Amino acid sequence: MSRLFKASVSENKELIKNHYLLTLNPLKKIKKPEPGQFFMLSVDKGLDPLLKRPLSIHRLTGGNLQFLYRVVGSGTNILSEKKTGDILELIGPLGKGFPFKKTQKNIILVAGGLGIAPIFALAETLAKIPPPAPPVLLFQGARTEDEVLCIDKLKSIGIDPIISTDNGTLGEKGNIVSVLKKYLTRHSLPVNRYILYACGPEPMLKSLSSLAIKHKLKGYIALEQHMACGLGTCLGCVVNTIDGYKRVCKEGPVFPIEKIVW
Amino acid sequence: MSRLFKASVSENKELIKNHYLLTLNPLKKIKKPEPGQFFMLSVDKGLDPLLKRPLSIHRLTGGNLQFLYRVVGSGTNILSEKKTGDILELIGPLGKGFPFKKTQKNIILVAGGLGIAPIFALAETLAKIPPPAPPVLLFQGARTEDEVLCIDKLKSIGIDPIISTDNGTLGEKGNIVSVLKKYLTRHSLPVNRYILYACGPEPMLKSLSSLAIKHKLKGYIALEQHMACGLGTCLGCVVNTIDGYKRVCKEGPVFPIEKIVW
Amino acid sequence: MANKKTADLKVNLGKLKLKNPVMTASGTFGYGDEYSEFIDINKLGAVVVKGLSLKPKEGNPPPRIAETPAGMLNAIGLQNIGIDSFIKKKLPFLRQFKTPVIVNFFGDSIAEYVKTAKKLNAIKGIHALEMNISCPNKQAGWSIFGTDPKVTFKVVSEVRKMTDLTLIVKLSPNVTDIALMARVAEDAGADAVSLINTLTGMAIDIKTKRPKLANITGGLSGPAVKPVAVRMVWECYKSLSIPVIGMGGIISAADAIEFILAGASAVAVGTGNFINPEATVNIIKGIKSFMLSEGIKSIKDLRGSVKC
Amino acid sequence: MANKKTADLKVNLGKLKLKNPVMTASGTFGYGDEYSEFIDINKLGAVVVKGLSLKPKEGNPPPRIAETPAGMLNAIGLQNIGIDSFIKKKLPFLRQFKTPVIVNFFGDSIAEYVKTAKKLNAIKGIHALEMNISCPNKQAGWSIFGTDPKVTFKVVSEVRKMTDLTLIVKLSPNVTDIALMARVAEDAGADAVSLINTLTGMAIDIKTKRPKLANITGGLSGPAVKPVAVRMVWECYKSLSIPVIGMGGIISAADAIEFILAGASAVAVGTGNFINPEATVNIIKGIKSFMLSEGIKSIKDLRGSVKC
Ligand SMILES: Cc1cc2nc3c(=O)[nH]c(=O)nc-3n(C[C@H](O)[C@H](O)[C@H](O)COP(=O)(O)OP(=O)(O)OC[C@H]3O[C@@H](n4cnc5c(N)ncnc54)[C@H](O)[C@@H]3O)c2cc1C
Ligand SMILES: Cc1cc2nc3c(=O)[nH]c(=O)nc-3n(C[C@H](O)[C@H](O)[C@H](O)COP(=O)(O)OP(=O)(O)OC[C@H]3O[C@@H](n4cnc5c(N)ncnc54)[C@H](O)[C@@H]3O)c2cc1C
Ligand SMILES: Cc1cc2nc3c(=O)[nH]c(=O)nc-3n(C[C@H](O)[C@H](O)[C@H](O)COP(=O)(O)O)c2cc1C
Ligand SMILES: Cc1cc2nc3c(=O)[nH]c(=O)nc-3n(C[C@H](O)[C@H](O)[C@H](O)COP(=O)(O)O)c2cc1C
Ligand code: FES
Ligand code: FES
Repeated sequence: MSRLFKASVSENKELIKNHYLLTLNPLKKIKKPEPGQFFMLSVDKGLDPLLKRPLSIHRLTGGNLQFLYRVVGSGTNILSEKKTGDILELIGPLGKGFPFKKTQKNIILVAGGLGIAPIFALAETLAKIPPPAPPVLLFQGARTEDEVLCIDKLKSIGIDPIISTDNGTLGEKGNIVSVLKKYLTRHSLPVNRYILYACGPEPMLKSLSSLAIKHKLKGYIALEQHMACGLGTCLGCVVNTIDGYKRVCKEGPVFPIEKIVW
Repeated sequence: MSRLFKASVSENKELIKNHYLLTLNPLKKIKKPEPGQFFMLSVDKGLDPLLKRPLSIHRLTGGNLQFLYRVVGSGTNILSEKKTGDILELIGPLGKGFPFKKTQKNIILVAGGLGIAPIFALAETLAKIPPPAPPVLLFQGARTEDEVLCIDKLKSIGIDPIISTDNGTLGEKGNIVSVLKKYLTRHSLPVNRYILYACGPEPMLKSLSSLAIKHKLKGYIALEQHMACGLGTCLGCVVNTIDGYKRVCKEGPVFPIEKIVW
Repeated sequence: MANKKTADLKVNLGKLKLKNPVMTASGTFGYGDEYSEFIDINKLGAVVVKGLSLKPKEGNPPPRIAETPAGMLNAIGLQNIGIDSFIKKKLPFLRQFKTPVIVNFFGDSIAEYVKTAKKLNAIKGIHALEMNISCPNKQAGWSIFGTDPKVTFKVVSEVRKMTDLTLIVKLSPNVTDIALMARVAEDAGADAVSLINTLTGMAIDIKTKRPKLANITGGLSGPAVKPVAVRMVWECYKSLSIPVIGMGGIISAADAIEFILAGASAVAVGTGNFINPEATVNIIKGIKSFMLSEGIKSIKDLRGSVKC
Repeated sequence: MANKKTADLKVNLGKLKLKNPVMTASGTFGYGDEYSEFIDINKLGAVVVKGLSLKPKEGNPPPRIAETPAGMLNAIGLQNIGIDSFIKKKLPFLRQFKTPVIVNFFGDSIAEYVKTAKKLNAIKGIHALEMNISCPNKQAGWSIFGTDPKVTFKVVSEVRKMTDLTLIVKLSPNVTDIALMARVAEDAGADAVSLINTLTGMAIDIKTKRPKLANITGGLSGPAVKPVAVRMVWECYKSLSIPVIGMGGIISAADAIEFILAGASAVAVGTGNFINPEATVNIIKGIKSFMLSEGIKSIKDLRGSVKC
């Protein structure tokens, strides 16, 4: 089962402006990805864009791979124009996903913006754990109401997220980390019985990690970094940790929250 | 009416292996091309391939532009994957087409391989000249029977081409120039009452021009050269003529046959 | 959003005043006539014409261009109509516009450079001279004008004596130390340097086993070279006190802004004109709206403002 | 179609014999372990490992890479695990294969180069040394190893004294005269030269106004640089009697053949591994079938056979 494979586009649907749900049908049997792992996707036949783009697995549905992505630059722009039947080349699954299997703790999921892409994958996987499954609390933040994605899908797996938006159009007004903070203090949660899994923009993860460290809340965050190989060879994608530089594509993208040096 | 415009793909049909008929619907009113003129077509959104590709106008049908092309490299390969609704950017019509309007002579058209792309455009235009239109004789050569294109379209405009194929699978066996040569000698045509318009691969045009010069047959040929601008500014596309280097995109692509220095 | 009126795009190159920093790169815009169909030449910062020499030149045999990944090789060989024809047939057209005309020129010897500069200096409607000492498509030996600091100093100082027009020296990127070459040009009296000219490259057709260019090697231009060009502009900016004109792979306003951040006072669009004949005016518009949206009042505040 | 048996891909680099001319470029293939999932390492001509130094190096802070048109910039800063860890942890894995291991190394002084070479020379399972004198991501001053002919001569001759392994010198493309630098390496005792290392480049994020790399500048690699690399290989081939190893933008067999026609005895695939982890073996297959279809019996007949 080589991790290099081709897949055909089953669907590439614009959910809201600039946000797409891409469903790919692998042309051969692939390794099953874990939540938090990612794939490198080629977006074009020509040599520009040159590098493959990293996208987190969002969902596995009947042998298909789903990705949730936002158009931010030329690569994702070209990707957004793919039509059913187009063929992409992928490498993956890559990296280390969220370590959740043996956890006995109560789970807090935090998804800022597109961070919902891998967090949903984790939520869905958690929802399938046979009882007694750990309870799951999901904090979801976005800029505006429109950008709160996956609501229906979350409902269908029995999760009712605590939502916050920057402009207050849905849920609480304010940023997700302060909402979580309020929640922690208000309910004075016994943090040692909780574990955190988070993904989102860098500033959010940074302030989340201060909060977690301050409250002695353990957990894991999924990071992003520009990548060339995705396989650990180019050393291009490092982040600074208390143990030195670590590769996001290999030791990550999921790291223990307290390890990262911001 | 700017010659820079966008067009959407109406159809991109594989006629025979590696040969496509592309129908484009310009998104605004464009200048009407003359047979022998060409357009520069962008094939991709990325920066590779970088340059636009020159293609001769093959047909105008109800406001649509048709091109007939062969996949030879990365640009035409990417072009061949365009689907209905995709948008291309074009510049054109460019260059000088076949000067046929005032001719009183009998017309000999010679199309080698893909040379039929512009030659058909000319044939169709000639066919529309109100009587007394000049008589038209079309020599069409190809490698094999399969590669003899446009037969039906030619019939529909009342032209019955004299066909030759390299392997003899259709029409006479042999190359088109020797077939024309035999024809000229057999019928001892009064060459001063004839005029030639030709397009095809370089070796064919070269031997055709020897033949024409030897028989004092006047005429015009459409040439190809690698192009960057298509507008006459880069000086990249020159061919050698008895009057010095001339730009294929500006003074050409159609040149008097006797002017070219091979 | 800042007030519309506050985006000031004016820049100076020596005595020459430009209404905005966007020029055309020599050899990619002909003498302006072909592009006037697509853009309003009055909108350009300056027009730089195809490289001229005293006598007309035939240039190299074809094939002269080859496409490469995100770039192109050319070996035009400085084909041009010569100064006299330019003045007679092309300059009158360009004189109609309120856009300065910069004449790019070259010689085959120091004496020829000098003679050409002298002649051009006397012509009305020519606003600045750009001396090309960096064409990769000339015969062996010619390259010393742009790669040997001693020869560079000599040829630039001799030309300097002949003209009081703004004198721009166009540098070759095919050198170990671009900042050194730029300082030599400055010391010899240049009012500005422009860079990069093309990188020397080669491509081979594996089927015919022949070089794709009849001239064997050619000059690489286009987006592929942009990172090298930006780096060189930044190196020159840091070590010069005269303006730097940046070029190499500019296709969009973002590209142009990248050069300005690296220190370019003005930018030139070359291969970009081939990709989109409206590139120059789109870039001017794009720079303006970038400045407005970022609240940058003058392009001078953008220049060299990369945060390193 | 020629007989299957007649395509001989074997090449020699000094004493080193390769079963085919396709190697990996240093820094793009790690120490081989990650790619063994995708390709059979036994099929490669040689494995060139990530540049090593006496002591481990942390490398540069992130961001370390930026994409550019048909290319990429990197400023890894020669992060590596150091020679000792390499020998203990990585070499045993590579020793399993019937493919020669070439160790790329560097030092921060001539003394360090010498010490490193001496140490590597004694290790079983290392078949050749490639000395990197051309990294664009080292501190100022370091670049003289690869750009000042006198220093190049000195460091190569000193290293030469320390090793009887095939010694490859990896050249910088950021020089005015690459053939001169190659001759200096040859005169100093190199068994082969490899080129090109990356071109120094820079990219700026116009939104943050910061360089896209924390190191400000980085090395440009990938298809964008291929025309420059092919030209330099051709220039070196013409003026050397030792083999040239060509690299820079090789992604396909056609690219590799282009370098071989220009004079490369062997080729290395760098950035191409990132685009397609199977690139190397696809290229080997492609060269073979090209030779078969063209009736070329030995790769030696292809080498330098561009018709100029
Ligand atoms: C492990 C991982 C998982 C990711 N998962 C998702 C996801 O599920 N959904 C989603 O929308 N995005 C995700 N991203 C971010 C996504 O990779 C980038 O948005 C995308 O590469 C941008 O490409 P572009 O060409 O549109 O942008 P450009 O800015 O034009 O890209 C230029 C270069 O920068 C790189 N780049 C730009 N932004 C990022 C970034 N944030 N992270 C990594 N490389 C970047 C590109 O890959 C490219 O090489 C993930 C990133 C990583 C590292
Ligand atoms: C005026 C003119 C009219 C043409 N009309 C037609 C037509 O109607 N149908 C058709 O199939 N082909 C036509 N061609 C040829 C067509 O332009 C090339 O086949 C096409 O550009 C190849 O692009 P590629 O990327 O697939 O090939 P590649 O070989 O990968 O292209 C590499 C580069 O070389 C250029 N190039 C390669 N072959 C040619 C060529 N023969 N002429 C010009 N540039 C070339 C490409 O444009 C590109 O810049 C015409 C060429 C010219 C100059
Ligand atoms: C077809 C072509 C012709 C050129 N002719 C000249 C010239 O005559 N004089 C000159 O100084 N530079 C010439 N150049 C170099 C350009 O002016 C410019 O420096 C270079 O192409 C880099 O910019 P770009 O990447 O935007 O094209 C030419 C470039 C091209 C592509
Ligand atoms: C991420 C990366 C790391 C590199 N590390 C090294 C190195 O450690 N030592 C070295 O000599 N070259 C190094 N190089 C240069 C390559 O070996 C090669 O010379 C260059 O990338 C050109 O080839 P390419 O275009 O095929 O990548 C590195 C290149 C890249 C892209
Ligand atoms: S992307 Fe190459 S090491 Fe992570
Ligand atoms: S393509 Fe530029 S002059 Fe003809």
